[in-house]
Amino acid sequence: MILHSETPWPALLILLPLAAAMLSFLFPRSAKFTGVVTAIIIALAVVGFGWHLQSEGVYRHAVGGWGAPLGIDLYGDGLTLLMLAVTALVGLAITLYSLDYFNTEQARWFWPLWLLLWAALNALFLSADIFNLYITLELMGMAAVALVALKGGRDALNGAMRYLLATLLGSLAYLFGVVLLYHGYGTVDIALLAERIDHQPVAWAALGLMGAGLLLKTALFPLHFWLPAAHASAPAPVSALLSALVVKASFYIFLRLWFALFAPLGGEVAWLLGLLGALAILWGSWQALRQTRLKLLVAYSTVAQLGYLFVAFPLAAVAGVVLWHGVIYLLISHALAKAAMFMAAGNLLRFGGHDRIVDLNRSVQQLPLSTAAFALAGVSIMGLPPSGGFIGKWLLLEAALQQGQWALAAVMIVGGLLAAAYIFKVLGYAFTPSTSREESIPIPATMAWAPLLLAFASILLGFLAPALFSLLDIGSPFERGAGS
Amino acid sequence: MNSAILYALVGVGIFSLGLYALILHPHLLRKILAINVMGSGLFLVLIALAKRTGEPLPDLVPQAMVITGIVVAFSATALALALMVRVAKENHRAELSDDESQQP
Amino acid sequence: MLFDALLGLLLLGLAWLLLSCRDLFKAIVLFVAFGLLMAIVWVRLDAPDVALAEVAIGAGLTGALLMSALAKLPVDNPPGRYSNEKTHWLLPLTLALMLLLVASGLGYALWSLPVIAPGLSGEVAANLEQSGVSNPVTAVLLNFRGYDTLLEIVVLLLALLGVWSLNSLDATPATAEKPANLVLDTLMRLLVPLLILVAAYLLWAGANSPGGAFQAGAVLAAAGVLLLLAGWRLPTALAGLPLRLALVAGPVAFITLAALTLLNARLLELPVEHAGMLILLLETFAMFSIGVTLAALFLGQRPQERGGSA
Amino acid sequence: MNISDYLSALLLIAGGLFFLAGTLGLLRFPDIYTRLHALTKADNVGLGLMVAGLAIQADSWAVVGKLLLIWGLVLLAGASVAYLIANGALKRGIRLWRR
Repeated sequence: MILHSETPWPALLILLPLAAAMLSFLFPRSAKFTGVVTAIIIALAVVGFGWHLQSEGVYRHAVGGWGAPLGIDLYGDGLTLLMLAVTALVGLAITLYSLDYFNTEQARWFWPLWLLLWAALNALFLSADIFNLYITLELMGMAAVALVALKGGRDALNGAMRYLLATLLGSLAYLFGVVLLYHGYGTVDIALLAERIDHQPVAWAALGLMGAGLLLKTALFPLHFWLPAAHASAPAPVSALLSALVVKASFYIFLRLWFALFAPLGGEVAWLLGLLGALAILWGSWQALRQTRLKLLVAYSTVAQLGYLFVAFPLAAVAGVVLWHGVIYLLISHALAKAAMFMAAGNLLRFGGHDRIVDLNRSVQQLPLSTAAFALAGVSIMGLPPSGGFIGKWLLLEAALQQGQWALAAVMIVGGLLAAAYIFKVLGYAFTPSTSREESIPIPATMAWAPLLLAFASILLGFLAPALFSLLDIGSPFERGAGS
Repeated sequence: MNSAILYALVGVGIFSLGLYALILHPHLLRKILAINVMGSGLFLVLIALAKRTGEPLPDLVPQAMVITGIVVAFSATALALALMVRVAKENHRAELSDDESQQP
Repeated sequence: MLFDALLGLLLLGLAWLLLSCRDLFKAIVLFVAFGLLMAIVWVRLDAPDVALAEVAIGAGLTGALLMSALAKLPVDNPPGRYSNEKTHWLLPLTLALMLLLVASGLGYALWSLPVIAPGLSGEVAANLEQSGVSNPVTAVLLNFRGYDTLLEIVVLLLALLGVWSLNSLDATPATAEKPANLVLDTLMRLLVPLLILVAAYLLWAGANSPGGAFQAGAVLAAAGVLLLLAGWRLPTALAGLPLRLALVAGPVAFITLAALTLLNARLLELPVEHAGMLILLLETFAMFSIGVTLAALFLGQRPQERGGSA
Repeated sequence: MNISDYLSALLLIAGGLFFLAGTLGLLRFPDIYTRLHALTKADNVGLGLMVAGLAIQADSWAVVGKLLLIWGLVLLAGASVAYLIANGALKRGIRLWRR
């Protein structure tokens, strides 16, 4: 395979988890081994792909040799690479965390489902074809639903059902947009569509439908109704990957389509997105503060943090590329921090047998690593320096202040304060000295360390800004939409 | 008005009827039926408009897409039905429970 | 044109009926009728491949799944529990008006499309020679957009994984064996070989006329469903690894081919001179796996394995 | 239009009438057994007539063979399913209709 000058890293990133999923389904006993090996090879392949991008520039691969518009193209730039890298990192942590999390029967299904979800994510990030994206969306959504339901019990099953209905509806709306674009412009390739799209009614209708579908999947307020139940009731590693990766994947598609197709259409739409984002920040943070259960708190925090991603849209017309770098930064650091938080919460829940916030008082003495992971991730979620979350939020806030958008700036600051409140609420209880000493379940080392490492990474991200920004400049998708 | 646009409009109508039922009906089986009906309407739009080639033979790429779509819709339906049966056992009725209270 | 208009109205009427009638059993029957009517529409729109897929999968197997799911719902659940009992009349009205608005907007967008649009028909025709098959739909599915199809059969397998994982939570054992029935038994003996023959024919014909792996797989699954209904169960010795191998044969064949084409540095590029052969090979594996997967989805419960760890 | 066309048309219309009668029976007959009777018997004959009408128009014997195969399969399935439904109904204790 190395014989050729072009080593097909992206194809490997898709085929490998697929093949591993088949293997882990065929041979459940060696599924853990398959999972770990796959996670490591994927990490290496992402590095290889990054190397390729650095030296060769933007990646485009005509699957089957046909090329768009007849065939399907794979496409990769700096943004793709970052998404793949975050997925690889979070994926590795989730893989390690899950080694000891599930019982035998659950593990039998967890591994193939998780590896399929991983394949879907990688395929989604690499696709340049809106119909192909539909299939990856369905693959991702159905795998995610099945993983939520893995926990069993009333809450998880209800959450999974609601999630399934929402995600199917989102896919249908998205697919309707694909149909309209195909019949309007005769192709499903994003780059070709970008050349051909104009101000026809079909383009508007497609924007509305695809936007609604993808935002439903991204759980932008008020389309977030399915998220808290699903994310809070799922098994901990599944909650982590849902909040960290799955909602980001549909946002990624939205971002791609926005820049390639819809930015010239939607000046007012950008303001609508910004408004919904602001409402999401306030509503999500407030709800998080009100929760009495840890996992629900973390889930509502996701609703709020997703709002930040949308606040950028109305600011972009003036602020330009650097603002979008901030958004991507926020997205990545939230992925790392939120995955760490859910896994830490999973540890606390497993240890104490509950996740009632007021009764967390024994945890800090018994689970110092998990509590530390939660606190560190909290620093990034609150947006305190030197974390990755700080850089992202700072860039957003700076743009809002420069443009005199005081309302948006105020919302962001209030959101940060509320985030501080709900995270200190948890930490406050966690650091309360305990009086009772009951029997509790010990936590394996991998489960304790995986969230801590991710939380560290989300802090460390604050120091890597120049390197990551230069990566994003490889075939930057933001140039097109930024100035208009 | 030709038959392509006629069927496409019928497709939009079917899609909207499905969406109406999906939102309004609480019974999960009815919701799953509604999603399938919506899918059918969507496929109808996709294939009907492919007849506008100006030649006797229609554009065939949408047909391949619809076959893919039918298989995906079937897969989703199978998963949804299995989930529905489990939810119905938990809730003692085939509807989503309204309370969001999380039991440990 | 008049016939098309009538058919369209009938479709709309059926859709409304099946979504609003109180009896769910009736709704499912109407849904199957709706699917059959759709198949007629597909033929009217020159889409015989889609018609076959619709009848076999969209109406037939989905209908069977819906029926068996309805039978598993708790009995105390009133079958016709209807929506509007609790809700105020204002909500449906508002929703209906909003949807009417959305539908009109969509309709206007469609109306404004150009009357003539070749789509990709030119590209398909120009490259058909190189695809290895002469049925353009098969060429698109297995060659031009073969990557989509690879992901699609993985979606099907994923559905089965999901269903099995859900049912593994359930403690109740599979339904008891039905007593043998002479008529059903005879019917099965006559039909199953015939169905297998038809599946093989559909697969073979798919290269140059309507048909292909999905339609053939659905017919194969119909044979399986018939066997299951007649009380036949997979021998426990085959229910473990052999069954899993059968389920993944299609996806694995596809993935293997994709990996092999990577050696040539291009994903899923089929050499022109072998393309026909490779497609037939792929389709054979895919048909087999699709048939087994669909039948397994109908059964729902994972078959009992030897050693009892079901 | 020649003789064979007229014959086809006649057979097709006759077949259609049988279907109509069968459907009428399905809607109007009093119990499941009589409805089954109306449905299967009339539809099988109706389909037979239609197959005959179409076979006259067929280009080759292969097409005639396919048409006959369709009829045979429908006969087989119709007869078996009618029996199964009636049997099931009887086992569940659904009484026969008496005037």
